[in-house]
Order: sequence, then structure tokens, then C-alpha cells
Amino acid sequence: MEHSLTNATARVPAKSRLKPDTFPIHDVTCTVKSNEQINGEYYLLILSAPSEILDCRPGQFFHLLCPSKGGGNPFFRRPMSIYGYFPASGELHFLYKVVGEGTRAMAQLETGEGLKVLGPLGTGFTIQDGWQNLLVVARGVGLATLTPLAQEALQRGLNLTAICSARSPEMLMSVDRFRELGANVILVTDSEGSSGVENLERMIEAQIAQSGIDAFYTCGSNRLLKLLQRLGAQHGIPGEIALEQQMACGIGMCQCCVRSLRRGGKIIHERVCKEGPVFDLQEAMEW
Amino acid sequence: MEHSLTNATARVPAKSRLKPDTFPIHDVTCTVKSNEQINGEYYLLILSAPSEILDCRPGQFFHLLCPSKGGGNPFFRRPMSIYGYFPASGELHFLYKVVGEGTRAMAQLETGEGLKVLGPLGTGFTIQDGWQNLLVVARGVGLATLTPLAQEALQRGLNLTAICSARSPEMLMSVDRFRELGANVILVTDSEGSSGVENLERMIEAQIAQSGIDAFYTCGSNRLLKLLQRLGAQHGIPGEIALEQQMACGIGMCQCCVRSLRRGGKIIHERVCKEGPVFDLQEAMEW
Amino acid sequence: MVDIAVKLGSVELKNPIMPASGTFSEDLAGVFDLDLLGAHVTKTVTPEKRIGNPTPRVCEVQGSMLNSIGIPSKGASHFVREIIPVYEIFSPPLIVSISANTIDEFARICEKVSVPGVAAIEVNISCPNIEEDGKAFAMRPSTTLRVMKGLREVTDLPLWAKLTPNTGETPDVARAAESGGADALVVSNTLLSMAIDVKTRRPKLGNLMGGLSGPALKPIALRMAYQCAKAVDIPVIGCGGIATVEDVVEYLIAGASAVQVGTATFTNPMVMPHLIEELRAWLFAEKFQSVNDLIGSVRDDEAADSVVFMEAAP
Amino acid sequence: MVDIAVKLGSVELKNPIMPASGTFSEDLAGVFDLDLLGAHVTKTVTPEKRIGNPTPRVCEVQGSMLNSIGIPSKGASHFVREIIPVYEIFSPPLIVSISANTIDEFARICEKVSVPGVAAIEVNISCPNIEEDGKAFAMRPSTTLRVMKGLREVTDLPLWAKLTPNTGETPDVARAAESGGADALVVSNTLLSMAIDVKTRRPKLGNLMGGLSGPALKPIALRMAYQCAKAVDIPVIGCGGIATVEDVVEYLIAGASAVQVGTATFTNPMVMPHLIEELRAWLFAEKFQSVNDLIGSVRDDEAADSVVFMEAAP
Ligand SMILES: Cc1cc2nc3c(=O)[nH]c(=O)nc-3n(C[C@H](O)[C@H](O)[C@H](O)COP(=O)(O)OP(=O)(O)OC[C@H]3O[C@@H](n4cnc5c(N)ncnc54)[C@H](O)[C@@H]3O)c2cc1C
Ligand SMILES: Cc1cc2nc3c(=O)[nH]c(=O)nc-3n(C[C@H](O)[C@H](O)[C@H](O)COP(=O)(O)OP(=O)(O)OC[C@H]3O[C@@H](n4cnc5c(N)ncnc54)[C@H](O)[C@@H]3O)c2cc1C
Ligand SMILES: Cc1cc2nc3c(=O)[nH]c(=O)nc-3n(C[C@H](O)[C@H](O)[C@H](O)COP(=O)(O)O)c2cc1C
Ligand SMILES: Cc1cc2nc3c(=O)[nH]c(=O)nc-3n(C[C@H](O)[C@H](O)[C@H](O)COP(=O)(O)O)c2cc1C
Ligand code: FES
Ligand code: FES
Repeated sequence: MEHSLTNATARVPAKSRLKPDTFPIHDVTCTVKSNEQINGEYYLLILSAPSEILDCRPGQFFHLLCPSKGGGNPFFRRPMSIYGYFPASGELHFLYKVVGEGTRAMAQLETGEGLKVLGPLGTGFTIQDGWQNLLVVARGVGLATLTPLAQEALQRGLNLTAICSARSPEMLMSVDRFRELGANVILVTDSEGSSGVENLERMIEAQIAQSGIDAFYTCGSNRLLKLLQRLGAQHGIPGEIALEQQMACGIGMCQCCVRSLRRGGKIIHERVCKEGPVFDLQEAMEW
Repeated sequence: MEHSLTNATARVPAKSRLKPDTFPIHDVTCTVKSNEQINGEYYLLILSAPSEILDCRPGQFFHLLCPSKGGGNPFFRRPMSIYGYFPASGELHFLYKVVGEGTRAMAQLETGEGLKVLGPLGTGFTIQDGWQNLLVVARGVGLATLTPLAQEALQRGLNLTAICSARSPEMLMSVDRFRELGANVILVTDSEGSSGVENLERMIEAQIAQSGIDAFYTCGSNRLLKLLQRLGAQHGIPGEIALEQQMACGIGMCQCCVRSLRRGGKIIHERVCKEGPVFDLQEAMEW
Repeated sequence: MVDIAVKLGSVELKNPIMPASGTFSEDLAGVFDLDLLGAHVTKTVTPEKRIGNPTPRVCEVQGSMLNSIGIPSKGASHFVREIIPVYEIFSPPLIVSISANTIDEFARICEKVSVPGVAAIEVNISCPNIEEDGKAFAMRPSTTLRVMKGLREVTDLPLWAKLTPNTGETPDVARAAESGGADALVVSNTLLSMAIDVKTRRPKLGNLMGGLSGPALKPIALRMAYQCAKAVDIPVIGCGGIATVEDVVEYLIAGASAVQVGTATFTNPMVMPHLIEELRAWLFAEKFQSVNDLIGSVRDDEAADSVVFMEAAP
Repeated sequence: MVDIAVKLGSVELKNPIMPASGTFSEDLAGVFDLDLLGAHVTKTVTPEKRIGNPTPRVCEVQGSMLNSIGIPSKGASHFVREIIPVYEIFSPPLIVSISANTIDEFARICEKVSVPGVAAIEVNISCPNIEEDGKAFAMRPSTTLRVMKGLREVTDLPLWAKLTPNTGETPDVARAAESGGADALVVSNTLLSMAIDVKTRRPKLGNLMGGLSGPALKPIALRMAYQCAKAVDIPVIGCGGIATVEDVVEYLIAGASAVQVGTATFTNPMVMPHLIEELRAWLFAEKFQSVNDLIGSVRDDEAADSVVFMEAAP
């Protein structure tokens, strides 16, 4: 886990960093291009965004200042993974599930309204030089977090297989998006009985045997975490997982967003907003 | 100062009062019919209101739950005199000046929106049986408070003269309304030099000499209060004044809205929301 | 039908919602049927006539309010003669709030208001008093104990001690009130605060400082209610910032057996009857048979005991 | 040009805006030029490594927040070796916040962080400590005096005592800190509070209770800043709920010579540089030559002296 990742904010800032035009974190008001419900629970928010905030890495997130709408009055910002970033068209996409006050308010945003976003934040996924075959296994909103990996794989000419898991086929999002990005998509659902751990394990083992897998990427499910940790250990395949934790500042100051990790035989705390949200798969702990 | 005024809430409630259909104070959501700026500072708000809240007395007020609009978030309700109440057409009118957070929010109300109003509240003006010639002297928003007196005088077939004072002629509101209600309107303004105390005194003395005055009614100005107290004492003419004070509850519970009054050789405190806002002219103290 | 009756020692309430002292009077009978309430709580009355503080007596702060009313009072005799009889026509228990500057005066007024028609006496020990150089009795365990003992001697009526948030010793004060003979605790009164008008540079209250009430007070008073419920065996009555049914439920879960609603009535005079109905509906939806099953049901077992009485943050 | 420089004893600030401890780190340099600030204040560091409290460590309450971070710390040695040097590249004075469980440990860490590059030491005496059965030093005048005296002996750097709102004795504690050798007071830390999730019936914080900060704290901390400014001759630094330039001005009028901004940075990371510009603009519009003319200019002369130290409400 070295390479490409030039996440400036993860290190102590050098003096040169303090020049006004080089601050890597931006707090800007974007304009809502569209905000549509794509199925029962999920919304797709498309913002028109200035190019300086679109220099993102897959796995990074933005901290969104939800409006006081829909009766609520969310106080903190809400962290949201970058579902898509498009410097060419000046677009920033979020895929989100309505769960509480903040996301309820977000769902009320209308085209043309402003939304303050802070970012890009956190440390994203790494793809090591020489890797060829990447496997993404995700469920729920985790799919949003992992989709930009396919964009990066496409740019770099790598093979990416995405196993997308959901309760029922109607719940599967971002499958089209993954396909558009040239990923090899496998759908598994609870309702069809295909999302069980045994079935996944069989499919992954087959893939390892067939073309090999250089790295696992996952997010959002304890069950998937355990499975991939086991397979990774067995086959010596590295992996990464994006974790969630409640956030206040989003930029590393408040220490509220820590998660426990296993490292060097000890349990340590790291900040999801700063060292994370992406962590080494084997270091991650069930929750 | 006895008569007609059947302000139920001013007395301890009798058991019969506790039956659900006889509560004199209503908390209802009215619909905005219109809300228009009528000159630089003043707005006229017309609400569509249920008839049960339109059994009002001149001088009474409503307690308005201003919306969280225009960036503000007013916490308390805001007291506003009834500018007009029309059971027949189901309308309730307020004339207000934009001064702070609450009135700024009110000014943003649009046709069709709801506004919660509590009332009618307080003890209004009294018109004693046998009185024929009433004199109203008012300035600023005080005109709003006094206008319904003209409505009452018209209904009772009494003569009412309204001396309306303002900084400049453009600022004079409710003059048309007074005229509509058959009042004899006299305009005085600072810009024309006609609003000085000497001029007012001369006009009032002339009226006393000519047709006589049975009672004074005023509101809103220390200068007018002093003048009328003096003339009232000299000529033995009774009078009433509507006073203002900041309010929390508006119905007599919190004791925040007291004003000092001279009564029986002592200085006493009375609640503007309950015993007031209308008080005896001679008891009122400058502020 | 969900049972929402609660017992506060010997005082039975048909529901756990009652007004907070100083934010209620018989004037509210002009708005709804006061028989709906769990109890009636009067404005604090003092032995002698008091004029109260200079105006402005209230101001707004971000989503809440400050007050420095100063307990204007017509005195105890007037109260017993004129006010108590007004409540004869109502069925809920009448709780009379009293305060005084010295323990002697406190005992005197306590005796005076121990009359038929009064169900319990709420002892407002959260006001500055002259014996303790301006500090309220409820700021310290020692003075709380002394005043409660003094009152316990002169009345057989239940005594509810009303605590103040202006202290760092809430659990100790709660235990002192219990030892002194309190039958219940009301938690809490307002928190000393200030606001300044930046244009005039004058304090927004005539009295310079005043008490914070409303939503901003809720997390503080809820913490106190929780601490008190852990510290004593007598019932705790939650008070501070309650405006929604979730607020009521939060206090009950924390261990309060009933709640008082103050500031919310100013902006929404119908709030108490609404809360009663909403509480019933909430309990029904959550499948509770009785409100008593909710009281004190906080799931705090996973947190270390040691932090329960932690007195400072973070 | 309006002069907005202030002096806090020997520490000179080019403007009166600085971050509050625990709500700031060098990470903010990713957002704006930290040289703009009046000073830099580090997260409280403890002598030894501490892991901090269980999550969730923060929650929202009506327009404000609670936290129980629990001061995770890599210990004083790591701090001196790794963190202090980071600030060498910045020009504003560096204020190091320290805390400890006993007076001895406090003295030890105070000595340890008294190194070049540190302009002043902020003494966080608002945390529970084991010597005083879980009470913070700043809850009582006696313990405040003792700890400040202990620190005064071991360092020549200016000492800023950070007070707690979890007390009923603010003016006494302020005077004790001054007597003990404090060069300035920071007023204040967070107020012990609680929130419960009504669905799960669990406390919203892993640690059960935590500190209230943000707008709800403002009227309380402003009152304390005012009381402290009246009580002592050393400078007072206001802290609590500051989010707008009016908030800054309110604290300065009340007598604070500078302010710290905490929670507001979480929702608006650019708030401090904005406040600096807005303060300059406000002073200009109100025709002040210097911010020093605004400090302590509250027009409280019309209120009786006696109420100034009133400790309870209403
Ligand atoms: C790095 C990161 C990336 C994320 N990306 C996405 C995404 O792409 N799509 C998506 O739908 N969701 C995502 N989440 C989860 C999302 O942040 C929460 O669903 C959201 O904050 C809930 O806010 P609420 O007000 O609707 O819910 P409430 O339950 O009302 O929120 C209360 C508080 O808890 C916090 N909170 C609640 N759930 C979570 C959670 N799962 N993670 C972190 N904080 C939480 C809120 O931020 C808020 O502070 C992400 C979380 C993290 C940490
Ligand atoms: C009985 C009564 C009748 C009134 N009738 C009218 C009317 O018909 N038209 C009109 O324009 N105004 C009237 N007023 C004044 C009106 O209530 C205030 O202008 C209004 O409350 C200001 O609110 P704000 O938020 O805009 O101002 P802010 O200054 O932001 O208000 C801050 C606080 O002070 C209170 N306050 C400010 N000014 C006054 C005031 N003059 N009187 C009482 N409280 C005040 C507010 O209610 C609020 O609680 C009346 C006041 C009273 C007491
Ligand atoms: C205007 C006002 C007057 C009050 N008067 C009294 C009083 O006389 N006696 C008393 O014990 N508490 C008094 N209180 C405190 C309330 O009873 C209550 O403890 C406090 O307001 C917190 O509850 P709330 O947030 O629901 O208002 C008063 C509060 C307000 C706002
Ligand atoms: C997340 C968080 C962590 C904090 N950590 C510390 C700390 O380590 N040391 C300290 O003295 N104060 C700490 N505080 C208190 C703040 O410095 C400040 O006193 C308080 O938050 C009030 O200011 P505010 O309302 O502007 O946030 C912390 C506050 C928050 C919200
Ligand atoms: S959210 Fe503040 S450190 Fe991560
Ligand atoms: S406003 Fe409450 S008593 Fe008048």
C-alpha cells in the first residue's frame, strides 16, 4: 500500500502548502443540477462543481452542509463518498440513502439550489503498479464508494470485476455505471439466494483460480469483510476497505471519528476522516 | 372606564369557561391572503381567519408565531395590534413596521402560506355609554392600534376625529381607512411643520371649545401622552393609551411584560398583555 | 389503552405532564381545559410582596430564552387568600412553589401555604438568598440539607426540592435534599446566563443576567435528571427545554417519573395537552403497556459506572 | 485602518481570533493560511498516552453538539518531539494546552512543554481528575489555587487557566486562578450534558455524558466571561458558541480581550479568517479606531452592582 496516492492533507503541511492557491481542501457552494430518487431508498445528487475541487481520488469523500429543510435542522455536516467526479463536465456525483435528518434534508434539494461541500477529504484507495486484476465486492451504499475505482481502473487499463450485492434486484444501483466503466459485473441478491457467503466464496475462488486477483476492495458489510480477510490471508491477496464513522470536523481535528484497527499486534485508533476512510483490509476490525 | 368590554380572559375563569367550546383564546393557523408593503417601512398583512377568532375588541392584539424566514429564527411570538377584524369576510388585518428579526420574517410571508396566531388577547379600549365625541391622536404604528376604534364608533354612531401624525405625508397610513370609517381626519407631519405640540394643542383646544371631546385615545408617543395628560387634566376629559412591552407568553403567565403605572398615589406594575395593552391615560408613565 | 398515570410518592398524577413554575397560571384556562394536565404548579410565591426585576425581563438567545423576572409576588397571605381558591374548581393536584431569603422565612411561608387544596409544596431553592451571600441554597449540599430539614419540620405535605444547574455538585445536592426530607426532586431551574445588545452595548436584560431556559437547556437538565435518578430513591421530575414528545420520552428514559414544561408553552400554549396525547400514542406505537415501564429504562449498562457521576467534561 | 491587535499580558496577537483547544490542529492548514490567526492553540496533551473514550464521541443536540472525546493523547514526549516543531513554520504565537490527573503530573508536563516555540501554556483544569474524586480542579477555588500555584513554580511561560462552566463559583474560581499565578483566563470549556436515543434507549455518547459546545453554550460562557472580567485584573479570553461577528463583539464588549472559536469551525472551517475580516469591518462601520476601545465597554452602569456577582437565576 504505497504508490500514486498523493493525498496532500495526510501529511504535515510544508510551508509551500500555505500559499492561497494550493490549499488542497476547498469549501465551496455547488449548484444542484439534479437530485433524483433512483429507487425506494437511494437518491442520486448531481452537483455542478468548480474544477479545483474535482481533483479527487476514488474512496475520498466530501463533507456536506445539509440545508435546514424538511423540518429538520442538521447541525453537523454529513460525510458522503464521491460516487463520481468529472472535471471535464464539471460534475460531482453522490449516491445516498435517506436514513435520518441530514439525508432527509438533502433529498429535498431542488435543481438550482446551492449546497456547501468541503473536500475532497480523506485517504482514498490505492492501486499498486503492476496490478492487473482488481476485485470489488460491495453492498448497499458501499457501491457508491467503490464505483470511482472502476473509473480509475478503466483509465489505467486494468481489469475490474465488481460483485454487487443487494437485498433484491430492484435495489441494485450503480450496476449500469460499473458496466459503462468496463467492469465485469456480477449481481448477487438475497431474494434470489445468490448473496450468501458460500456462493460468494465459490465465485471468488473461481476467479482466483481462473485469472488471478491482485487486490480486493470492499466497503459496507461485516460479512464481506470477514470473507475477504479470510480469502486474502489464504491466498496472500492484499485488500482495502472503506469504513464509516460519525464525523464532526471531517478534516482530522476533533478525533471523534476514530476506528480501532489491528496493527503490529496492537489495537490502535485511526481517524476515518484522515488516515481513512480507506484502511488495510487485514487491519480492519468487525463492528 | 367600565362598560361593554366583556374581556373574558381578564378575570379568573369560572368553571363554565372550561368547556371546550368557550375558550376565549384561540391558537389557529390562518392563511395569508396578501402581505404587501404599503410604504418604505410598513406592511399590510391580510389573513383569512376563522370566525371564532374574530370576536375582537379595538385595542386587542394577537401573538404571532413568525416563520423562520429571511435568515432569522425568531424564538418568541410577536405581539401585533389588530388593525382590522371582519367576521363577515373572515379577514384579520395587521399593519406592521419592519424593525427586526421577527417582522423581517413576517415581511417574507407569501400568499397562501400559513401563520399561527394566538388571540384575541388583552384588554381593549372602552367607550362609555353616552359619549359622543371621541378624539384619536396617533403616530407611527399607533395608527394601526387605533383604527378599529373608528370602526366601533361608526357602528355606534359616534363622532370620531383622528389626528394622524407622521414624519412626512408619504408615511401616513390608514388615513384612507379612517376616512372610510367616517372619521374626521386631520393630518399633521414633521416635514410640513404641523406636528408640533403647540399646533396639536391649539387644534385640540379648538375642538374642545367647538363640539366638545368626551374621551382621548392615543398610542405610541411620549410627546402625545404628555400633551393629552395635561389637556385631560385641565378639562376633565378621560382617556386611554395603548402601551407596548416585550412579551413572552402574551396571556398573563410570565410577568415579563409589566409597565409601571401611577395609581392611588403609588407606582404599580401591570401586565401589558393582560390588564393592558390599553391603560388609563392619567395612570400611564412616560418611558 | 396505555396507562400513563404516575405516582410521585403520595401524589397521584393522571399523566406525567405538568407546567413549570413561573410559566403557568390560571390564565392558561383561557386556552384549554386545565383539567387535562397531570398537575398544576404555581409561580413561586415569597413571604412578602416583591416588585420583581427591572424590564426588559426576557430576551431571545439562539433558539432559546433568558429571563430575569425576579419573582414579583403579592406575598403569601394574598396567595393563600386569592390564588389557591381559584384552583378549587380544577381536579389535578395543586403544587405550590415557594421561596424565601432565609431558612426562617422559608419555614414560615411553608407553614402558611400548607393548607387544604394544596397537594405538595415545590421548594424553589434555586434563587439567590441573602443568608448565603447571594448563592442559592441548591448550589451546595450543606445549605440544601439545612433548608430542607427546616421545611420538613413545619409541614406534612410532600416537599419537592427544585434544584439549580448553577452548581458542580448535582448528585451531592440531590442526596442532601433527600436526606433533608424531600419527597421528590424537580430538575431543574434555569442556568445563569447573559446576552448583550451589540448596538447599544447594554445587557439585554434589565437585571444584567438571567436564567437560560428552552431547548438549549435540555441536554444539561437531562444530564442532571439522570444523575439525580441514579443518586436518590425519591422520584425525579424532569424540567428543562421540553418541547416535543421525544423530549418527554428522553427524560422518562433517563429516570424522571414526570416532567414539567415551561418555555415551550410561551410559543405554543397548546403544547401540554398535545404532549399528553403524543406520549400516549408514542407508548402505544412502541408497545408499552404503561408509562412506568419506560421510566428509568435507559440502557447504560455498557458504560462504566465510574463515569456516571463524572462532574466535568470533556 | 482599524487596529485589531491585542495584548494578553506579554503575548501579542495580531488579532483577537484564535481556535479553541481540541477543535484545531495543523490539519486546518489544508483549508486556509494559518498565519492569518491571532494565535494557535493545540489540543490538550496529557503526560502519558491515553486512548480516549469509546465511540460515538459526538452527537448533535438542537443546534449544538455534545462531545466526549476523552483527550486521546500520544503523551508529552511525542508532543514535544513531533507536534511543536510543526508549528515552527507559522508566525502566530503557539499556545499549548495541557492537563493531568494530579498536581504533580500537571507540574511535570508543564515543565516538559516549556520549550522554545511555545508562547504560553493553556492549563485545562476543566477535566475530571483523580485527586478530587472525579471533580475538575476548576470546579472549586481551593483546587484551582493549588494547581495554578504548582504550575507557576515550574515555568516562566505565561499560564492561561481554562475554566469550567460546571461550577456555581465562577468569580471565586477566577480570583483563585489569578492568585495562583494565572496570566489570563480562558472562559470556558464545555458544560456536562447528556442525550439519549429514544429508539434504542441508549445514551448518544459512548461515555454516557459529554460536554455541550456551540451556540447553546454562548449565553452561559458569555455570562462567565463577564463575571471573570469583573473579578480579575488579568485578561479574559472568551470561548463558547462563537459563530458570528456579533458573537465576537458581544464577548469583547463583555470584557474579553480575545476569543477562541471551537465548534463553529466544524461546520464552517473558514469561519476564523472570515470573523477576522468581519470584525475589522464591524469596527470600521461603528467608527472604532482600535478593538481595544470596544473591550469591556459594556454599559452596565445602570444595573445595581450587587447583581453583578449574582450566582443564580431567575
Ligand atoms: C466516509 C463516509 C462516506 C460515506 N458515504 C456515503 C455515501 O456515499 N452514501 C450514503 O448514503 N451514505 C454514506 N455515508 C454515510 C452517511 O454519512 C450517513 O448516512 C449520513 O451521515 C446520515 O445522516 P442523517 O442525518 O441522515 O442520519 P442521522 O442518523 O440523523 O445522523 C445523525 C448523526 O450520525 C451520523 N451518521 C449516521 N449514520 C452514519 C454513518 N453511516 N456514517 C457516518 N456517520 C453517520 C450523521 O452524520 C450525523 O452526525 C458515508 C459515511 C462516511 C463516514
Ligand atoms: C400590544 C402590542 C401591539 C403591537 N402592535 C403593533 C402593530 O400593530 N404594528 C407594529 O408594527 N408593531 C406593533 N407592536 C410592536 C411589535 O410587537 C414589535 O415591533 C415587534 O415585536 C418587533 O419584533 P422584531 O423581531 O421585528 O424586532 P426585534 O427588535 O428583533 O425583537 C426582539 C424582541 O423584542 C420584542 N420587541 C421589539 N420591539 C418591540 C415593541 N415595540 N413592543 C413589544 N415588543 C417588542 C420582540 O417581540 C422580540 O421579542 C406591538 C407591540 C405590542 C406590545
Ligand atoms: C419566565 C420564566 C419565569 C420563571 N419563574 C420561575 C419561578 O418563579 N420559580 C421557579 O422555580 N422556576 C421558574 N422558572 C423556571 C422554570 O420553572 C423552569 O425550571 C425552566 O424554565 C426550565 O424549563 P423550560 O426549559 O421548559 O422552560 C421560570 C422560567 C421562566 C422562563
Ligand atoms: C470535539 C471537542 C474537543 C475538545 N477538546 C478540548 C480539549 O482537548 N481541551 C480543552 O481545553 N477543551 C476542549 N474542548 C472545548 C473547546 O476548546 C471549547 O472550550 C468549547 O468547545 C466551547 O467553545 P465552542 O462553543 O466555540 O466550541 C473541546 C471541544 C470539542 C467540541
Ligand atoms: S471528523 Fe474530526 S477528526 Fe475525523
Ligand atoms: S407576556 Fe407573559 S405575562 Fe404578559
